[in-house]
Amino acid sequence: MEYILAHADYLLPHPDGVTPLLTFIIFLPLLGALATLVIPKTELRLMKAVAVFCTVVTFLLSLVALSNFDGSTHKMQLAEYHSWIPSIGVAYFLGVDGLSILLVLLTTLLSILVVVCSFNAIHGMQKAYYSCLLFLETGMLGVFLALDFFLFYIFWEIMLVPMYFLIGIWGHGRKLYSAIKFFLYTLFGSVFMLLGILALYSFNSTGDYGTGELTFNIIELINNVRVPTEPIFVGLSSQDLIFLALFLGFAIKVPMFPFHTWLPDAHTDAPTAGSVVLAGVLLKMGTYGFVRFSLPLLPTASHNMVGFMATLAIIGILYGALVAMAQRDMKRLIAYSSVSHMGFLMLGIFALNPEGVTGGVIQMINHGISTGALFLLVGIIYERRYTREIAAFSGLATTVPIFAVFFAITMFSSIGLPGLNGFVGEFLILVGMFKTNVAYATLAVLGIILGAAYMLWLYQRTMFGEATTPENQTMKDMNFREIGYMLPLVILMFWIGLYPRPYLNLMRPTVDHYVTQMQERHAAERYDPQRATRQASHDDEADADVPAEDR
Amino acid sequence: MAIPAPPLSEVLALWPEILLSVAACAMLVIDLLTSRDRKADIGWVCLGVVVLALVGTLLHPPQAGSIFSGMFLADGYAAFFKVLFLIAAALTVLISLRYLDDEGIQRGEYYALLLFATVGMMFMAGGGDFISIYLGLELMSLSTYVLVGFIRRDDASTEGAVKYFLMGAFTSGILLYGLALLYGLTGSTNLAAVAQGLSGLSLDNPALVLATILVVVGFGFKIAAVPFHMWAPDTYEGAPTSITAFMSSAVKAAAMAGLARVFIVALFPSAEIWEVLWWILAALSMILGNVVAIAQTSLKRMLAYSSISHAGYALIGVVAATQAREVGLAGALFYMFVYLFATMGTFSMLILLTHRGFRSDKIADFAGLGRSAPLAAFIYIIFFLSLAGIPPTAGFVGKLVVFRAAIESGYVVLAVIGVATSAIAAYYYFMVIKTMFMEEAVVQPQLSPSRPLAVGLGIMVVATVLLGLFPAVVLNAVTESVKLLQ
Amino acid sequence: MPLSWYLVFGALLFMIGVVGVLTRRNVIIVLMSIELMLNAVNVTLISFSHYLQDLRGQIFTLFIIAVAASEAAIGLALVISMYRGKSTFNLDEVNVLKW
Amino acid sequence: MKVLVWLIPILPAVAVLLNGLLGRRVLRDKAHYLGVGSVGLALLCALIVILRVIVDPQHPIEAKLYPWIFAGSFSVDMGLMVDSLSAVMLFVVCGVGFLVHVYSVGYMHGDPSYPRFFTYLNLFMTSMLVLVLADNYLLMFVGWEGVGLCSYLLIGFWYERRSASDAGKKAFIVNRIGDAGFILAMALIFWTTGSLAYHDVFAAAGDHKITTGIATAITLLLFIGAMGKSAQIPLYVWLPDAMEGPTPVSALIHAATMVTAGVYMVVRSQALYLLAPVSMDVVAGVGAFTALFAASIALVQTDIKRVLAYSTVSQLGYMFLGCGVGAFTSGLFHVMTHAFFKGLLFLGAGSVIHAMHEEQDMRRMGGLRRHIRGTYDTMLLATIAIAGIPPFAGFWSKDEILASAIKGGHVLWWVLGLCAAFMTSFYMFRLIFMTFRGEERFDPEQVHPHESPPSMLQPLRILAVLSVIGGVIVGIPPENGLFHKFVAHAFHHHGEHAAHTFHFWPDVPLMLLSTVIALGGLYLAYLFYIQDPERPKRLAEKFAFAYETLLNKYYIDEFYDAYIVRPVKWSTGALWSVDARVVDGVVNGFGAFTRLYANWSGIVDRWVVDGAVNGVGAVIQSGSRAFRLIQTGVVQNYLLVMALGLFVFATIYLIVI
Amino acid sequence: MVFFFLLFAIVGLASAVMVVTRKNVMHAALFLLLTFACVGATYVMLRAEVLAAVQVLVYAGAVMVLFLFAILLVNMPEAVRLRQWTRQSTVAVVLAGLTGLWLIIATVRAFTGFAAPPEAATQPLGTPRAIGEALFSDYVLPFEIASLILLAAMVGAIVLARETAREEERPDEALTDLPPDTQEDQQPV
Repeated sequence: MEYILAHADYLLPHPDGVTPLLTFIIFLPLLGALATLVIPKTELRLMKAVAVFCTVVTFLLSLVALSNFDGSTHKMQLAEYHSWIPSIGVAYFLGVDGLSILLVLLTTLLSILVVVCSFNAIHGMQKAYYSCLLFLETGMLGVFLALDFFLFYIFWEIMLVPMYFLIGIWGHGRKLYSAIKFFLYTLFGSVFMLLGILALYSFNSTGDYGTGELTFNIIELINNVRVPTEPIFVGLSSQDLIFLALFLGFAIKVPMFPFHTWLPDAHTDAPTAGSVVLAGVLLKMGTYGFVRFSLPLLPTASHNMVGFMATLAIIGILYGALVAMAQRDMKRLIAYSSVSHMGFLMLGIFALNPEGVTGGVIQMINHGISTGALFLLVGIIYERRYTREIAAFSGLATTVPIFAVFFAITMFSSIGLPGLNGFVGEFLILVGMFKTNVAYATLAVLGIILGAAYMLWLYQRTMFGEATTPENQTMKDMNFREIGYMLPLVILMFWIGLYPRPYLNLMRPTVDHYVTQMQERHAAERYDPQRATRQASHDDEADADVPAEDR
Repeated sequence: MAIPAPPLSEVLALWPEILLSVAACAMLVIDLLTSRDRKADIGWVCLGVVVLALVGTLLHPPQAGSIFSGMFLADGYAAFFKVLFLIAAALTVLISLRYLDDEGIQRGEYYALLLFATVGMMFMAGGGDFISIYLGLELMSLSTYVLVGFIRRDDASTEGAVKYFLMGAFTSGILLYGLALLYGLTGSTNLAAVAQGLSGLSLDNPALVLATILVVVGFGFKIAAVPFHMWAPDTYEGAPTSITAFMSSAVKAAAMAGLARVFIVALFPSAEIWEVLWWILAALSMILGNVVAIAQTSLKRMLAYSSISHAGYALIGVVAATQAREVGLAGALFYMFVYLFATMGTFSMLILLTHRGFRSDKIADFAGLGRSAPLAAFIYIIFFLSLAGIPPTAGFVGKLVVFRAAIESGYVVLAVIGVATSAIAAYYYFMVIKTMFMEEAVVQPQLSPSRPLAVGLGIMVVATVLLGLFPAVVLNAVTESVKLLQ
Repeated sequence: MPLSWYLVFGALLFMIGVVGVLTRRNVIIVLMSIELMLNAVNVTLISFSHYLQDLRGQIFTLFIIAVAASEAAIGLALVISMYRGKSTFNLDEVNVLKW
Repeated sequence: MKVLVWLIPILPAVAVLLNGLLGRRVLRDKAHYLGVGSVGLALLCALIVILRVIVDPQHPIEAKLYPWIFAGSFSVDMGLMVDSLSAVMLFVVCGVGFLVHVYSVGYMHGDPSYPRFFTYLNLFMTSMLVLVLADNYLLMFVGWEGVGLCSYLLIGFWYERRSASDAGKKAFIVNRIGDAGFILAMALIFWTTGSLAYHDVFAAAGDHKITTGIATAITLLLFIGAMGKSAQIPLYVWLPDAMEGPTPVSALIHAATMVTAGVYMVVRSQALYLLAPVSMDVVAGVGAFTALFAASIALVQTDIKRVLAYSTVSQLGYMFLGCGVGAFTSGLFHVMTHAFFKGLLFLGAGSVIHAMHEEQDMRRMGGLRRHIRGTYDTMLLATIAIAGIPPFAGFWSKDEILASAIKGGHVLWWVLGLCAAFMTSFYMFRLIFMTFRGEERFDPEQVHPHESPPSMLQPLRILAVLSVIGGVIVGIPPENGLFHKFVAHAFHHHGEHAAHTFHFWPDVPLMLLSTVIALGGLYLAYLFYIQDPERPKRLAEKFAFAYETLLNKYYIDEFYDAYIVRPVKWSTGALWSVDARVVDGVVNGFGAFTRLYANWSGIVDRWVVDGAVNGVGAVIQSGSRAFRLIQTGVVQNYLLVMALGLFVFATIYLIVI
Repeated sequence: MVFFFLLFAIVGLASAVMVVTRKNVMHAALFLLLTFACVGATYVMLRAEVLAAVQVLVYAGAVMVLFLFAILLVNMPEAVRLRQWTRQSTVAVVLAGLTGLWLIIATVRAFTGFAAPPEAATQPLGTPRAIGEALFSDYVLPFEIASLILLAAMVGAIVLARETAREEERPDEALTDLPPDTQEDQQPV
């Protein structure tokens, strides 16, 4: 506790100082997972009850966290600090700020919906299934709440195993291939991210670039590490190299253009719950990583890389949209659409101004809601017809009107119709990007048009026209349970669309703080050759220890 | 004039070694008295002695500095490795009690030789002089040659032993030649004296270069680093699984201890020469070890290749030690400690599946294990996670510490190779997990769980997870022990 | 008598031992060649000890001889158990464990 | 008063919710009470608000609710504003909207998804009202896309018909292209003036904070948005297809309100346009050219609704011409008058189709004057109005535009305008004569046309009255009549650009000229369709080529399809194969085991795709198999490798030293 | 001095070559004996008398006897006609030769200046007293380890080579019909 009091400048003291609320939030699902493992195989109902109970309680806890979250400061709140491995500077350090509070809420909400939606979708080894889901939730929450690189990396990797099993065992189609492909892509990325983290860690431990003492504490690193920016390797400075290492880890997760090939396979072959969680939350970790780590820690590199990242993002937007049009399978189409949306999101983040980044962050929530809802809906159809081929459906609007309405609303939210949540994020991103580079913004706007095209085409081919085949005519409409877990998402869509104020208020101080800090740091440490040579000559006359303020 | 007997304090400092040697002899005697079917009791006695020694060393590790006129250095470093060897020996005994009955080789000599090997290792780790290190090495090797060939009626075991013996003898010849040259150059065999002698020599003295290479080859064989690794897969596959577990963990750790002692203390002045050699060996081991493991059908051979790659990861620590001494060595030591539990665990799981008449080591034999024995499969996952270096387990912390050392000392390329190959490693570990969980059982794997094996497995699983979550204690111990190394 | 002559003698002996190990199929001959190699090391050590006026070399050789003897013992025991199993002495027929 | 302003859009929204949720089961055929009722109430509130604005035009009513979106320096509030400009639009939207609602009660009677129709219609009303009443560009954009959505839903109302859903999709996508331009404009506006609220933007424009270059860019982008919404030349293709929707929809959306949104936006951003003369010319040019182009197509169309659709496009061209030459207010005036008579024409056409049992082709009509007298009378009045024959409404607004065109020195556009006017009166009277005059070209026993019920006729009569007297009351004297003075208030505080000081008399020759042209068109139509019905056929044969191109709408649709839609579809297919083969191949690992997992989905395809797909994986697999075979099992080979290792190391070092 | 050294060196090397090349194992064993003797002689010249004695006793005596026992015990065919050289022999010879060359060059270049001090030939170095004293004062630990090694070797040799009269500790016959998994492993993959 003394650590928190000692570092009041970036940590808000815990309201009642005692209850480790964040630890409860993270580890309650883990308890649930272990509990389900203990329940005998035959007690299906009890198992489902435990799973739902855990997720609901976790959601309530996150609401409690929201209630005593003070939206006015950028400081970390509800912080918990216990030193863990002092010799290498690792601490069990949790905290939440404007950026992560919303993502935590999104995760807990989606987890409830995911558990409820897979009641009669999953038939084999249900015990292992629910424990995997709950285990996954712990991993996700941990990533968003960890403020220590070591802890962050542990939660980042913990998620891989349950997701591998979710796709591998309960998936369909080429599930084995997709499972191992997902696992290896993410692992390969995260392993290089580890290198980046270690590089930062070692830069911080050498006196002249950072505090000199060993620590994995993210906030400490953000405030103190000054990675040198002189080019050392084929024109790239060490800061750029570290940026590329972290980029590899996050870009594969986002996924950005060249690394996206795992997404369609994983989404298509995962069970409904898997795809919802995958699209709803797992993709956000990549972008969360960029905003939380790459921008503040490596400001100059982020500035140098804007061109590179924006081009990749735009390719992602246009490529994702175009390929989505050519899809025959619904889930694969939605998967490619989220490649396009995530490209949009990255564009927002790399606009490197408050508007763009806020747009990016709010878009994370929106994409989680709309794509999560889309996958849930496809799951509903899949439960009835066991096929996702678009050609197999037509004229559903007459047979299942309620479903058609839900599908329409979700679709319009995902293509960013004003009045719904998608628009808020998309517009802010475009405004933000417009300031940084007009050409990129104009290209991105094309993405909106293509987005409308493939989505409407999908809607038309499945919903409109005559209900020709008997199955299409006799399909049952959504039952109460399904409406139950779709309604919260639709309500959120309208809420964020019409009255996004509470959400924007939550993230405003944090985003502004990060962006302004980044811009100041970039201005201070930007490497310009003349200054460097002057600096060098300056060094020769004076002795070596010139005050290294502008190094 | 009477030759002064070594002071009592020095002798007492060696109490673990003495205890184990006496116990080994005692066991040979007991072996005479026990009847055929009660041979297992000898195992329990051996276990008791080892545990006693372990507890004793943990409570007050012998810190007597350099004793027996420099022949033995009873410092933190030796104490740390003593603990490691005793843990490995205890676990090996635990897992082999029931296994020996299954294989029909339940004989007292097995435990005696095991103790002899452990004593040999302790001398290797603690040796302060080429002679004592070499003798420790030979004691360990000889006992291990016999243990490998213990299942006399099974040709594979004999063949493995013969191969191991021939390679071992040949390499000890090479190592000796190197040590001889070093003696010629520096005029002494004591590590500190050699280091002092070498600092006077110029680095391009051909004999020094050749001596270093010979010593590198000697130790390279012992830790099965590529290209001196070719014996490992055959010997690991042929040897009885409990001995394979012992070899892949304890013997390799001992070799690493001797290697670190020789190179970091004695040959430190000529670091430029052997730094590149070990760099190449580490890189090759990581790459080849992991790549060839993919194509293996037998699990034992696959684990052999994986242990070769883990030797590579530990070597990164040694290479890093040339620049950042404490961090590098601590990384290597910690990695060996952490890796011990994971590799022993995987081999003891193999023992779990061998029972009378069915010796499973084909990966296909594990199909459907996920459904038939979920707990065993779950334990397997934990061990594989640790071997692959995925967070919640100890393997991750090991890899983290080693990679940190590499980056801190500037060997970024080595770290990148390490990182990439550990991704490949994750692939073939997960192919096994895939067979276990996602394929139908072709032959129904029956388990032969025995209480000691269960206890052993329990310890290893708990250790892997605990070390993953709370490695602080061991990390501090390691950094302390490395600091004292002059 | 310059030291290097003895060293050359030792080196040649070593090389003959290595050739013996690598080329001969009969395991007994291989064992003998290994003894040769160890002898070569002893010669080198003793010549160093002579020129350095220092006993360490000789003591080391003493221990090496002891080890060589025990090694020979174990080696022959292995050979016998190999012979009993495979009834052959040729090392290239002993390759059940491969790939 | 603020509550009242907010009430206007919320009332239809409430109706949308209720109809949507309860419509299918509870209300079924009583949905219209809710639908029409809510719009009626909204009309009442609107009238009160309009009166308040008329009384004191200087101070627009501001009704800010809450800060909507804000990030960094960007912040936009959810606020409504009613000044004289939006009052006019409010009147048009609510007025015509209410009448269309009443009309559609009769028209849609008996349709199975009756409540759904009213839900969509009310949703449209809400969005349109939000668009008109918004006090900043972003909220207007919300309404803008909202109406785009409703037009998609309403055009594709009878979604069983593939052509309807295609038309709906086409409308939405084309709108979306326009909206893309709008978004970029908004971004540019924000970064130059720091806010999106009209008040701040126009204040900044007023004191010349915006350079002409940026102003041109903004205005052009805004105009792209307007083109998409108001169906100007490149982006008009969706409007003719939108006729697939029910007729009241066409009347409300594709005649009176939605399509005029573009004009409203241009008029609203008058201050910006005045800063950019280049874009003024562009607007005028596009407007004039569209007017002529669309009118020429309308000449030969046979489907009654298509003719009206093209006529709407042409009239919109007029409005933009008006704005382009600086006569924003007269453009707006034309919007109002056009709303009345075009709304009436569409509704009339609706009752004609209703009478002819869904028959839309004019060639199979004729002589309906005797059967549906009421519809005929009202449509005749509207036709006279649209043709621009004084003293009807159409004349005043159209003449003002033409007058200010010639006065502003844009002779070319004036000439185009006149030709378009001539064609307009020709095709309108052609429509009237073909449907109502001449002999009956339908066989009586199947089709016996009957007059529509009063609920449909009443709105027609009201609209007829408005289109007759609408122009005169507020239009005289031209350029500074009641209407002009009222609307001018909306722009006074930006330093009104005194474009044209008008005086009545010198314009008389212009007025006479346009009247003559209108009558000429009437007479020509009379010659062709009353006097000698064969004449059009002979003319058609003589100018066969011209006739064909006009009939096929200059093959624009085919052109778009060939050069835009099809290549996009082709590229998606190509990209998908690239994605599956190249990108996956280079990046992906572990190919070998995929061959083992070829599953039900086409083994060859899967094998081919994945065989190539995992290049890197295959390399590693084969590498690992090769190295595995080195392990021969013979111990001496191992010893040799070891010796080789030793030798290699030795040589490296000894050579190096 | 030089003459004696050259004599023993050449004879030693020649017999070593013979050991490696003879087809008949007995001849090889005898030549090995001769090599040991020559090496012992060189020890004497290097003032390592005790070592010479130990060499002759241990190597020539014990180790050779072991080899002879082994050869006789398993009645190795005398002059066996089948191929005595491994396939890789040519490569091995070349490789070993080159490495040997490197060794010689390195040692010669490194230790050229080491002429023996003139009076050194006289002082006794390897006297039994000196060795005994060193062995039990400084090197007492290695001595103990060596004793352990010998013990372990003895135990190991017995365990491996003992003729198990009783076959009982071969478990029930189930083992013999081991599933032929080892054969299956042999087909080339």
